[in-house]
Amino acid sequence: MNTPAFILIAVITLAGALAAATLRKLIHAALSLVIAFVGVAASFFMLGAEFVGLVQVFVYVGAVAVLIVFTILLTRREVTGEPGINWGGAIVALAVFSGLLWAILKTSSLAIPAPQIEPLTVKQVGEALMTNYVWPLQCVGLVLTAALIGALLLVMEEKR
Amino acid sequence: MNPWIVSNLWLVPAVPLAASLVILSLTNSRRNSAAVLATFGQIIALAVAIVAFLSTLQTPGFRAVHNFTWFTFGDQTLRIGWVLDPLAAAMMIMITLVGLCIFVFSVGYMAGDKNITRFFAYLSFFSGAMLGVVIANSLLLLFVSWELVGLASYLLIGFWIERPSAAAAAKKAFITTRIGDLGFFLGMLWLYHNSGSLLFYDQGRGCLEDAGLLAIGGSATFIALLIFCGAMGKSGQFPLHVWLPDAMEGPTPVSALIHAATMVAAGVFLVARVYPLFSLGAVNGVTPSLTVVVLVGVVTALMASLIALAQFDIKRILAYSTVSQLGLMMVSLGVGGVAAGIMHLIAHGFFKALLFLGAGSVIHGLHQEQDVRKMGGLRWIMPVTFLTYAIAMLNLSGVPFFFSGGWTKEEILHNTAQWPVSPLPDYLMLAGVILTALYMTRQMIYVFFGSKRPAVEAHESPRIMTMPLIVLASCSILFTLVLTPAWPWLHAYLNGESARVDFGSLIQPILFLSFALVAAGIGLGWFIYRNLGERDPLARAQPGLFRFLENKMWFDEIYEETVIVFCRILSRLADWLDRYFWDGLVRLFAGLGQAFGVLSKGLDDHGINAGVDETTSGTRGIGRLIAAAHSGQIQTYLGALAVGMLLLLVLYAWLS
Amino acid sequence: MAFLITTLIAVPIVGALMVGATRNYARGVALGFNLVTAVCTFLLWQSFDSTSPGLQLVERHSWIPAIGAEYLVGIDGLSLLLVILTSLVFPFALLAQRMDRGFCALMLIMQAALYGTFTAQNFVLWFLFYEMSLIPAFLLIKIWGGKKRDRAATKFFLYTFLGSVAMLLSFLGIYFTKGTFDFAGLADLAKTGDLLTGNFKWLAFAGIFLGLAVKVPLFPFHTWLPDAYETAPTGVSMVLTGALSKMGVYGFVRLLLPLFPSEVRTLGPWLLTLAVCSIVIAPLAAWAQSDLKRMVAYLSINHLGYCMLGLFAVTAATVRPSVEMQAALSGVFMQIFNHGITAAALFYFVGLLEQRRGLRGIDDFGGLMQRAPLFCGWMSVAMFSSLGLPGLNGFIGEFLIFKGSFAIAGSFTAFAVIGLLFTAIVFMRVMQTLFSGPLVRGGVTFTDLRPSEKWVVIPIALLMFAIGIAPQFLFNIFNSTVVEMARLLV
Amino acid sequence: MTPTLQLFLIVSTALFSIGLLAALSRRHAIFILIGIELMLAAANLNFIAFWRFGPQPQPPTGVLVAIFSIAIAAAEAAVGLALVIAIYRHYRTTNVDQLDQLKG
Repeated sequence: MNTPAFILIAVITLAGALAAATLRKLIHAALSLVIAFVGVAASFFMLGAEFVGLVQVFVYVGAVAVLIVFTILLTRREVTGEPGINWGGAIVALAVFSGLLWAILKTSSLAIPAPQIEPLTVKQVGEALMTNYVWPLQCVGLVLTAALIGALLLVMEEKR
Repeated sequence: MNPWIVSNLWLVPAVPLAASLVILSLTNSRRNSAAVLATFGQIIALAVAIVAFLSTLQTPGFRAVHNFTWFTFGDQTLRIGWVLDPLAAAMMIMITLVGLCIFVFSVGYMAGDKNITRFFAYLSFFSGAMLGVVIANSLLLLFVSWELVGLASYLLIGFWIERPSAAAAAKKAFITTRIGDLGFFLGMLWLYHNSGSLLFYDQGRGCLEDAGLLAIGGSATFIALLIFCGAMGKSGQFPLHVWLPDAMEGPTPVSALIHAATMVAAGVFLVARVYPLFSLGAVNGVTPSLTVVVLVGVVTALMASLIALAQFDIKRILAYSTVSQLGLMMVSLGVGGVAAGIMHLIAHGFFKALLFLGAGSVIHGLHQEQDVRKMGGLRWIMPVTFLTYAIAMLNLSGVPFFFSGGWTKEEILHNTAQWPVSPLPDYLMLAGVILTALYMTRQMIYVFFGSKRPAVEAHESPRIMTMPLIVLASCSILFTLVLTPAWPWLHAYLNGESARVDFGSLIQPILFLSFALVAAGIGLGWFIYRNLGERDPLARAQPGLFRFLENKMWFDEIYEETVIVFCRILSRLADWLDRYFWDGLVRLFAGLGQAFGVLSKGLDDHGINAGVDETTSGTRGIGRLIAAAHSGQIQTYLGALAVGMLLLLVLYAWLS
Repeated sequence: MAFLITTLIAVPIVGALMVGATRNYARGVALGFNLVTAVCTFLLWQSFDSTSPGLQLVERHSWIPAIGAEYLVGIDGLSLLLVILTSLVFPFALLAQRMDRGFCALMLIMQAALYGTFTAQNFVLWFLFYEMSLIPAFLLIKIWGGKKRDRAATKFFLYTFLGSVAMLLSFLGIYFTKGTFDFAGLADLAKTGDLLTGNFKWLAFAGIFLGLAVKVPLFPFHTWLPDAYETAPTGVSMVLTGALSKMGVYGFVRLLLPLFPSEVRTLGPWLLTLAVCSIVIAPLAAWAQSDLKRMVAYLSINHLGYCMLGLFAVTAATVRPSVEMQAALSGVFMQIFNHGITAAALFYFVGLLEQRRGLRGIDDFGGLMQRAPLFCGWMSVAMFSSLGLPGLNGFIGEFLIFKGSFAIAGSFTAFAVIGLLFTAIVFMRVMQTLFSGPLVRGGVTFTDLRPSEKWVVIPIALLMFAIGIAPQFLFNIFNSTVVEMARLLV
Repeated sequence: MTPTLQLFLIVSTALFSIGLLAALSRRHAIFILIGIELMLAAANLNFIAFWRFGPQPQPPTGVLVAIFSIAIAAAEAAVGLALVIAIYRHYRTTNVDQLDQLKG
């Protein structure tokens, strides 16, 4: 973990996120979102959670972003010009940000450097998933299945 | 031990008060019964007052009190009571006697008025309240009566209610005196706090007795000055004198009774009554509070006599003369001559009432004409009025020998000359003597001498009006008997000593000095005003100065432009703040809640609508906010969630 | 006499049902029930032992044990005083105008709520009644009000309701920490200093303070009041100012001062400043009004400001001699009662003016003295009473408040005295414009007091004189309560 | 000098707020979804960071929660986007302002 890399990743992530949130065109926003997600994945790598980083890249960049792009394409006849951003939302977001920031900065116990750790292997993750977390894993599987079926049902053409 | 009269002294104010209530319940048509009832009440009050007076003669320095509990709050009691001592007795006699004369005079003067029952009710009410002031043995009771006197004055100044000027003058009088009364009220609270009692005399525990004064200690100066504020308001002392000349809008008997003889002197009486507070800790007879009294008195006396020189309304001249005489009395009290001040008060009560009644007679005879420039040559047409008026004028000017005013004024000057702080008040008062003689001569010449001016049918007043004049004139001359240094009975009586006959002390240097000054004043007046032209001689000689004085030194205008405008601005500001600022602030708080409402465009529109419609925005904004919160719009819910989270965060941070 | 208080609360509710069922004579029926409450009040007064300081005629029944809510009613001197005031104001308010049965029924419900508020000794019960008075008031303004009634009613409701919510939350917080709703129990806890701790204590204080300050109202939470009083029908204005505003002051005496003495002391100068602002700014604002009803409304704020001054002075200072505390408390209680009848009378007179001309701007009248001397005379009595003229009732309360608070908080009191002057100026202006001068155009038809109106006016005015001259009969009601409170607050 | 926990938290807070901004101020349904995804990512970042900076050694709970969260987010995205398409078919719009009725 070195600082320049962190700064670079942070800047990329936040810039991507900001672009995703504020750009006018949906398609541009979707692409920026990909950049932000890649940044987040990089952070995960940096923090030593390589597996999660990979999952992030696969799931988000590979699947969710593609889904979004598809949806945009499917609904692109929508031509309503998006009128800027709403300042009320911006104020609330800023307020939340400053509130949380204040809480973080006030808590002095957070200013700690990272301890040395054993690298987390995929094997360890897999063992944990199959032992302690086996029930959650099953549930998530169920949820994913249900979501899949549900999404299919939703997007099926309505019968006339 | 106490004579019967002490515990029943309440009869003196109660009888006129009761008469007033009875008269109030009469219909307008019972005119004669009203007058008779009022006069009868006054006669009974006079009789009781005389009985009381006689019982004070038993011993020198007689003082008897009757105290009782007014009410109990918590486990404390509030006691009030009345006192019979030379001061109270002398004042009672003066008030009832002058009052009686004026009541009788009013029967003639007010004969044509359709509201005469109301008039007598008010007048009786005033008399009762005023008597309450003088017999009070508790500052609280005194304050109560004091305010009632103010109320009576308000009602009587505004008696001719359909005249806007009368209503305005009444309002001015009430508010101006109330400004002073605020000081009085605070002084009373302070006194109560420090001494624990508002009774003047209470077997050693009263606030004017040794134990009470000891408890008051260093704050006595402030208390005395605050109480003096009340006296300033009532007695028309600078800078609260502006209401008194305007009070001449009332019927003339009212001016005579209230705004010359009795009520305006209540301030002087008040200072005399609580004199131990003023003189507490005196070194050589001087305290800071007494010095203030002297200063205020000197300024008032000189200012008022100067203004009197340039007035043309017969009653206003007298009003300013009253102000100046009250200033003189204040000076007397301030330099330590309490007895002299009270003596002058009583003498002034007689002759000033006489002057006003005389003026009333003139006004009556000239069909409500009050401008001295339209009078003249009345000495043959109204001989009784003229003679009594002349007697009163000599009294006021301070001619000694036969006129009580001369002796009392001479005694005041004597006291002032001995004031150790500065000789200046003495010199200024001597100048005041000349000025007094001057403006009275001017008035006499305008009204009674010279040739008869344009066509006003004049006639002498009826017997019922001239009789009181004669009685008062005799009083003011006979009163001399107890005033002279040869037998200073009244002085001794008030001071609680016994008087000795000593003709040798009749001859005093200051007597000649003041006589010379009076003569100079009258002579000067005769010289200046003997040939009245189109314009006043002073106006011809010094037009600028005359305009300054004629406009009453622009006090009204200055107050109007400063104090009153300031208050009005404050009031507008308060109203504006209320309508827009505080309400706006509330709306702002509502708006903070609305911050998340701005999230959606629909709410934006509501907000703008509310903003446009100024009158409805404050509340309907909130209402719409609540309605909009249930719009079914997901973002609103989300925003609410975020704000709520934030609030929780703040709460957590604050509580931890 | 065991169920006297419950009877008192129940009678107006039964009355409201009966009024709702009648087709005609609604006002007559309502007045009849007021006669019954008057008798109940009188009996209450008779069976009240004025020498004992504690709660009397207590009725206690289990109600909702799960949350510690009991049906607990009882009276001490203060409660009795306010019950008497309520019984006095309501019949006069009903007599002030002719209204249909809905109006009368709502008035009766409000009356019951007030009786309940003034006698309940358990927070849940008290709060129930407290809120119960709010809804009829809202409806009465909203349905029978004048111009801008919607806005005024909504404002009134939102203000007082938000205040109530804040107060309720605070009390729930207290309950969850301490597990009791009993006034006396809470006061005992506060006395030993372990009611609440830390910032939470301040939060609870702020909530209760807000709720009560809005109700009184205390500057700057008063902006709902002129609107509400202005637009409400005469009778409702009379009740709002005569009885409802007393709920706030009562709450201060009963809840805030006993429960949070140290907080009030810490904030003392600020609270006193608010009170002084009420006293000084309200009559200034009244001066600028041209609508008579609005003007009287502002003066109401001023008069309640005196109460607040006395109460805050009693708790605020560090050195508080018992004499002065008793004076201030007695003064506050007197002022509560006096303001109740005086302000109600003033609203009544303004209502008469409005009935006669359909207008109530100050410039719409003039020279009334020539046409209606009786009207002007009795109205002057009410005005002089309001400006604190000695000999009338207003003076007694104000004198005692000023006496007590001057000794404790001298500079604030000295400043507050200016309020007396401004009040006088306002009333002088009213009298000058209304009564004197030439008769205004269209004033010829102005009639003097009718006999039925005299029956309202003269008893009230005589009561003012009676209290002003011989106030002992009122002091007797609450003297021992005052002694006890002063002892507890030291 | 290496980055501390605080810095990571700040980044994740910023990310969260940006997500919130998108979710609150954009009117298009897909933007709202994007915002929600961003917020979820911020939450994941927090989990990982706390795991990494927490006392060691410890079971990889933070990592696992993040994995579950990603899985559920994927499901949520799928359903959400399907909804968007369905709604679009029905109303011919994806503007949430105009979607305020519970019944079709």
